Amino acid sequence: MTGISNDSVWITIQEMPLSLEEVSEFLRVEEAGGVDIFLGTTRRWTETEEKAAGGKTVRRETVLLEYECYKPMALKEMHRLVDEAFARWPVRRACLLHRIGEVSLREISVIAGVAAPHRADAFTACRYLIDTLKTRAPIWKKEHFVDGNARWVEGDSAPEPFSSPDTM
Amino acid sequence: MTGISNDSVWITIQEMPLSLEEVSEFLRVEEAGGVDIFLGTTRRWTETEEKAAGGKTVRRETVLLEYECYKPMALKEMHRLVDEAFARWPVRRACLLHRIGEVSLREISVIAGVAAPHRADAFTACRYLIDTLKTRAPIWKKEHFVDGNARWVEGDSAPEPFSSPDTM
Amino acid sequence: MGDKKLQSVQVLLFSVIREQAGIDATTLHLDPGEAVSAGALLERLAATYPAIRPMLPLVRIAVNREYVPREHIVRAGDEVALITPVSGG
Amino acid sequence: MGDKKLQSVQVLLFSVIREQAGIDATTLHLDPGEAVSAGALLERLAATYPAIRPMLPLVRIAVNREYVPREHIVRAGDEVALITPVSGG
Repeated sequence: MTGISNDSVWITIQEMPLSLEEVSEFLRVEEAGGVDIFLGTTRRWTETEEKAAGGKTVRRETVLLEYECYKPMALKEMHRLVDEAFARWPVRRACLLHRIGEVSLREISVIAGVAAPHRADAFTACRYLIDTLKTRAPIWKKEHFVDGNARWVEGDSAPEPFSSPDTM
Repeated sequence: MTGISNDSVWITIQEMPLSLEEVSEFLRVEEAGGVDIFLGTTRRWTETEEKAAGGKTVRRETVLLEYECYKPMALKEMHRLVDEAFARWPVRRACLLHRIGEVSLREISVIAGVAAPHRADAFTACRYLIDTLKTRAPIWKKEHFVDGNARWVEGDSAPEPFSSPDTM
Repeated sequence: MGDKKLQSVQVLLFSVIREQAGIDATTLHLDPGEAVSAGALLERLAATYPAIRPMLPLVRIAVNREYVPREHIVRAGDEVALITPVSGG
Repeated sequence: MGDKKLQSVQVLLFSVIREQAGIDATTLHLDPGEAVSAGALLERLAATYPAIRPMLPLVRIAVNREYVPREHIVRAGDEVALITPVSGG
């Protein structure tokens, strides 16, 4: 897409568990000396300030996360984010993988990975991918709690006017 | 060491290849939602400005890197860096693994990994570990070039007075 | 008459707004030559599914898989999606 | 007499300075009760291994596996290491 050879980019949305080993194999190329990989995993405990509890901190126990997406658009946005990373930093390879469906405790919901000649760019571009994915890709997360309740996580993406691709 | 339970910290210097799969297994804990992992790998091409070539950029081809260390002190420093990360950020697990001896192209020489409840802390603490490792741990790298030449990489750590542990 | 299809707009709903509306997709019909803004289309949808109205201020609209402002004119054949604040990752 | 060991300082060399000196370790002897700074110890070493002298301004000194300033007093039994700029990672 938009000039990025498929050899350098790996993007997917899948129900199957994500494989870190394949990510490492993909990202470690001779042109790169620094590889940064971010994993999003299902956390058991969430602390929130509940208005109902008078602003007190409430600790809730999650049993699993459930992800839903608008797949064709999410893939399109993910490609765009990766294209932007390639345009901004000397990136040699990048991947952005998202799992959907049910993701249990400790399991991986998302992997963002960047290989660059030097480490500073790998960190910056990887951070960019995950931060922008979380505001722009049409993917939603529902938390299922141990008490049987569930709620859609309130994202913090602004409604509109929609930011240009260059907004961070 | 210094109050960090061994369950939360994994530090090693070894000649054997480093296993990303074990790192992932170690870092993914129920208390963490964000895991950042940095891999340092052997890059094939290095571009340097050579004075002998009138400041022109020269591209050298590496065939392997060779690492040497002052092992007991390097381990001590690595423990200290990880302790500092735990003291500064809400880190749940951290690892800092370094390979020594010969490391071929694409292979991993170092892994820094941090698991934190939220991603910003995982990125920041991981970056801290690798940045400070590179200035403080007594480990040295020799580049072996395709033309048979070799040179010790000039580190950029300042000589003295040695910075306090809190200097970044 | 293939016109029927050309005069319609497919609307997709996800996540919390999908659950509130009780549907994950619906079809809105346009009059021939009608120009409707994305924002006006949302209002029309809320008239049929009042439960989604409280969420509308938070919704971003995508037309043909691209975010658009509310003033964007929707045309027959477009795919419109209601994007509540995303929370992937 | 166990004094011999107590009166000596072990010095370790690594990387480029190890190659220049042609040794990876050596023992320096102190006079009984002698107080020598880490910096002075370096000078003494450079007198024996002149090839290392050009590197001394870049060397950090570690005593017993801790970085120390050059004024640090080295005692018999200490382990002293010459740390040229590190390049791990």
